[in-house]
Amino acid sequence: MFALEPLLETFQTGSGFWNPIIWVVAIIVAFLIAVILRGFGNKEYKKKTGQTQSFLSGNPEYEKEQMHIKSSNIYWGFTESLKWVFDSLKKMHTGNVSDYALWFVIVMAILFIVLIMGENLVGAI
Amino acid sequence: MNVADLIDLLLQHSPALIVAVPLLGAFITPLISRLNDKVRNIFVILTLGLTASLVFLLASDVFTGNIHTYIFGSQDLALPVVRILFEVDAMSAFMAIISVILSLVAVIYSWSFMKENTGLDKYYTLILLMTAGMLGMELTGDLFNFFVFLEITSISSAALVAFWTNKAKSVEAGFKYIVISTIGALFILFSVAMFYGQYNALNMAMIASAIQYTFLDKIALVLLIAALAMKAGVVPMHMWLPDAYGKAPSSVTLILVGTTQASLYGVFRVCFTIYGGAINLSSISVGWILVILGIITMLLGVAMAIIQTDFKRLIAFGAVAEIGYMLLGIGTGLVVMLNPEMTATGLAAMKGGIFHIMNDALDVGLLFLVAGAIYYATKETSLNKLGGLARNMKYTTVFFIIGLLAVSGMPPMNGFASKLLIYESTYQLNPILSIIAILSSIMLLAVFVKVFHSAFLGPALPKFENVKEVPKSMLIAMGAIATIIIIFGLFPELIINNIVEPAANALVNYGGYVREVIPSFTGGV
Amino acid sequence: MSGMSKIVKTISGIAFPFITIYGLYVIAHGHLTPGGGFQGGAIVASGCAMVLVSYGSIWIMDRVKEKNLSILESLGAICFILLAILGLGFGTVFFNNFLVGTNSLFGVVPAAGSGLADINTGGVIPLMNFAVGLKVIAGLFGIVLVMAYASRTKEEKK
Amino acid sequence: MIFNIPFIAVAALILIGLYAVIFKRNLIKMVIGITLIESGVNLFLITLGYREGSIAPIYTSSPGGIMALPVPQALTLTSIVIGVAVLALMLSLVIHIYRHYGTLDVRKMGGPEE
Amino acid sequence: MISRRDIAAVLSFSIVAMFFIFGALIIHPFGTPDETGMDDNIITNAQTETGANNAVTSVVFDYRGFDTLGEATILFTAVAAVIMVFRRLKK
Repeated sequence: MFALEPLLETFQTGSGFWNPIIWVVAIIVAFLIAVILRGFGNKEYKKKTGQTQSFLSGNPEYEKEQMHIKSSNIYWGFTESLKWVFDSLKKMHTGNVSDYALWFVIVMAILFIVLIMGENLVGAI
Repeated sequence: MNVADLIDLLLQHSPALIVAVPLLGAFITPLISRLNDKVRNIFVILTLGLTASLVFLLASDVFTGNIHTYIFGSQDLALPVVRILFEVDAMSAFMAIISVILSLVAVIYSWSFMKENTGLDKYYTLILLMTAGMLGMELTGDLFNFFVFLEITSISSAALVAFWTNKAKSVEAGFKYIVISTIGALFILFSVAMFYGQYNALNMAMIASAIQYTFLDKIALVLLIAALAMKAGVVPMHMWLPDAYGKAPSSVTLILVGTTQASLYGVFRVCFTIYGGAINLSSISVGWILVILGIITMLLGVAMAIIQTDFKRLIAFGAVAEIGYMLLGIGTGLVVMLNPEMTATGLAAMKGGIFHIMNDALDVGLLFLVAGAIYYATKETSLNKLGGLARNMKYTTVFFIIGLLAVSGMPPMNGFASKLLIYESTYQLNPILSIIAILSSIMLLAVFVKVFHSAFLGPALPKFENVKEVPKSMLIAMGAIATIIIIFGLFPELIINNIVEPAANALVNYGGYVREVIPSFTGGV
Repeated sequence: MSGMSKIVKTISGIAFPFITIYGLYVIAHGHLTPGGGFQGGAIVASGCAMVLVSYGSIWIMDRVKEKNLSILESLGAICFILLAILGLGFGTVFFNNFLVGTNSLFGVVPAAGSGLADINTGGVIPLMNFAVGLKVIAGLFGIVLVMAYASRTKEEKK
Repeated sequence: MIFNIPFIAVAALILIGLYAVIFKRNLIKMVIGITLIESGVNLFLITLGYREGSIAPIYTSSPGGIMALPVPQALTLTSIVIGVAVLALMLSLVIHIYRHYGTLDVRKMGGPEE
Repeated sequence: MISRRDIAAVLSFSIVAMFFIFGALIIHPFGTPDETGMDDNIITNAQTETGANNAVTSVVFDYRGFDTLGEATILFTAVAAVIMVFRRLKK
């Protein structure tokens, strides 16, 4: 079961293949290239000079809480443009147990109709 | 008696012992915990370790293709089956492996995570009972016994969700969970009684051999699918899931993932095995129902995850989205089951769905453990208040990156292999399905990148200056799952050939399942 | 809740032994007559609940700790599962009724068809009845006691 | 069919329980609804086990004759005990919810997460 | 006033009710079960196999003894859960 060949075997997915080993090798190569490129610019970088401070076009630096982007601000445009979707979704999630049970009954009713009436209709046709 | 005979004896009795050992451990735990806390923890870990070794012993034999049956109370199997029967095929063994791994990791994790709390003896007792319930649900071949173990799992997990009783939200979540799961379990019992009234049998194989897909059978099918899907957190019956996952202690949430998937296993077992006799009547419609439920589950889970600000609640919606992939894969397999020229596609879809069950358990579990570690270190769960933790918690950050890549199906993690199988097979069924699946996977990546940025990156916040790395046991637990994830990701072919494919074949081949109990049965492919 | 009047206490004290005896009878004859471990245990537990209601949860909690009750219950459960595992040991499989046929304790096989009751039959069933009875008595009484003690009013707390 | 009155009673019990769970706002009433569903299921099990003019399946000085089916009675016993356990847990959680929120109204409870 | 929730609830509820009542009507007539093979087997063999005169007890503790173990476990679980829920939160 734990022979070496299956480890190196290529993973055939019916219409394609996928071999993570090759992928990992490519990642490592890319990482090495990045390190080399970084090494070129590294000698101009001097510690404890103005280079290390953050430069907000001359303005004084804010304190840390304001510098940090809150999670609710990320993808703000996305959520804002699709506001109607998310609002309806939020309205769907009332933290109310009887609503949860009601959803169960609704799904049961839909399944009844689809599975029983639908199949009987199909059989009739 | 030499070792080989002992191994054979253990193998023969392992289906019963796998459930009996955690139960006995749970009964002994209150007595042990009188002595000492450390002794109790070691005892619980040893019990689960013994269970895990038994599961692996059984699985190593089952994955070679033969089905184990265990009759309680007598040696020979007399027809009609009056006794309770355990029937373990590759699918059951696959699910049992997932459950036992999750429980073991959760117990190791909670050594440090729950140290400050009181009532820990009851906590460990309930965790052992939860494990026994999950394993019983997955190994049993008797429908009423399935209901009993479902109730054991529901009660113990509801109590554990409400473990922090000083928080109103967690008590409320526990109440919601127990109400929902009790309603579901009662409807399951109702449908079991319908089977009993028609065929006078409670054994799955007996029912599968006798089923005629009458009107009452259709009602029972609807009740079973709806109730088990609600227990599995399928949209739109998923709403208890974020509450329960978000409010429970993280170690409990890890096992809750396992219980959810045990219910999902129930759905598949019902659709494939019990209604296997009526498969040519029900296959297409039931398969499409599963596929559409899966699509809705994916989209809504991801869409809700985007706007969450609570760490664990966000991951819980991610878990909801992950459940959709399993339903999509296995539903596709059910749709194309009777279509002879799409057999390869169906098998690929089933493989993807089943492999994704294990991947989802590992990935989402790792993320929940990381969330628990952050809560342990900072006592903070709102993402808006977190930030810059990568400076203080290096290992946790690495584990979160691994889980983030894996859960969003990025290569070379394990989530990619299963999702690739699902994409390709569903593309051959209907391109729109696979497009939606890829889209929601991309959105899942976006969601967790947002979490990563807002929790770990950013400037060092002054209130988190003296945050330290979490204790060793939590790191060990997270590291174990991360290692499994990387191994599965690097060698997917090994896992799929040795574990996933037997499970898929066992799920499809219901005739073999029935013939194990009723040798004269002539049916099934 | 606090205790009730003197009359109720006396009457419940008188009635409690009879209820207990009846419950134990139901447990012991579970394999012959209607009833069994659960039913008899429920009867005894209801008797205990009557005493709890009449004397008040605080009075009971001073004498019976719920920790001891849970220990008792675990003992009952351990006995039950050990009987099942003994079936694996003596007999052949889990839950095997290994005492039937051996004319030892409870090992007699009764004559088929309608007949008179013989307490010495049933194999492990009477033993399991006792184990489950112990478990149910401790369990139900523990549940009732804990819930009653938790829902006591403010002025009783001190 | 008028002979199926017990089965119709089963359906009615389950539906009344579902109604209580969905439309009632008091937590205690929801718990009562769940126990109603459960008793309906138990009644269904017991009803399935009845045979025309049968006696209890106990041989101890039995008058003889056909016996009722024993298995549904055993299943009902199990499901009754399960119901007791679930009821105990639900009621203790209700007690805690009342301590936290000071009300038993579902809509006045925590409400949706944001 | 009638909210959308009430309309959906009443609709789905009535559909479910319709199916349940119809199922209750077409199930086998009360008192005459279709199949009784398993139970007849138990009734005939209970005394000789389990040695108990009470067939129900022989089912509970012998034929389906594992269910009884699960049932006892559920009671144990409930006791543990109730005691844990009402535990003292301070060390």
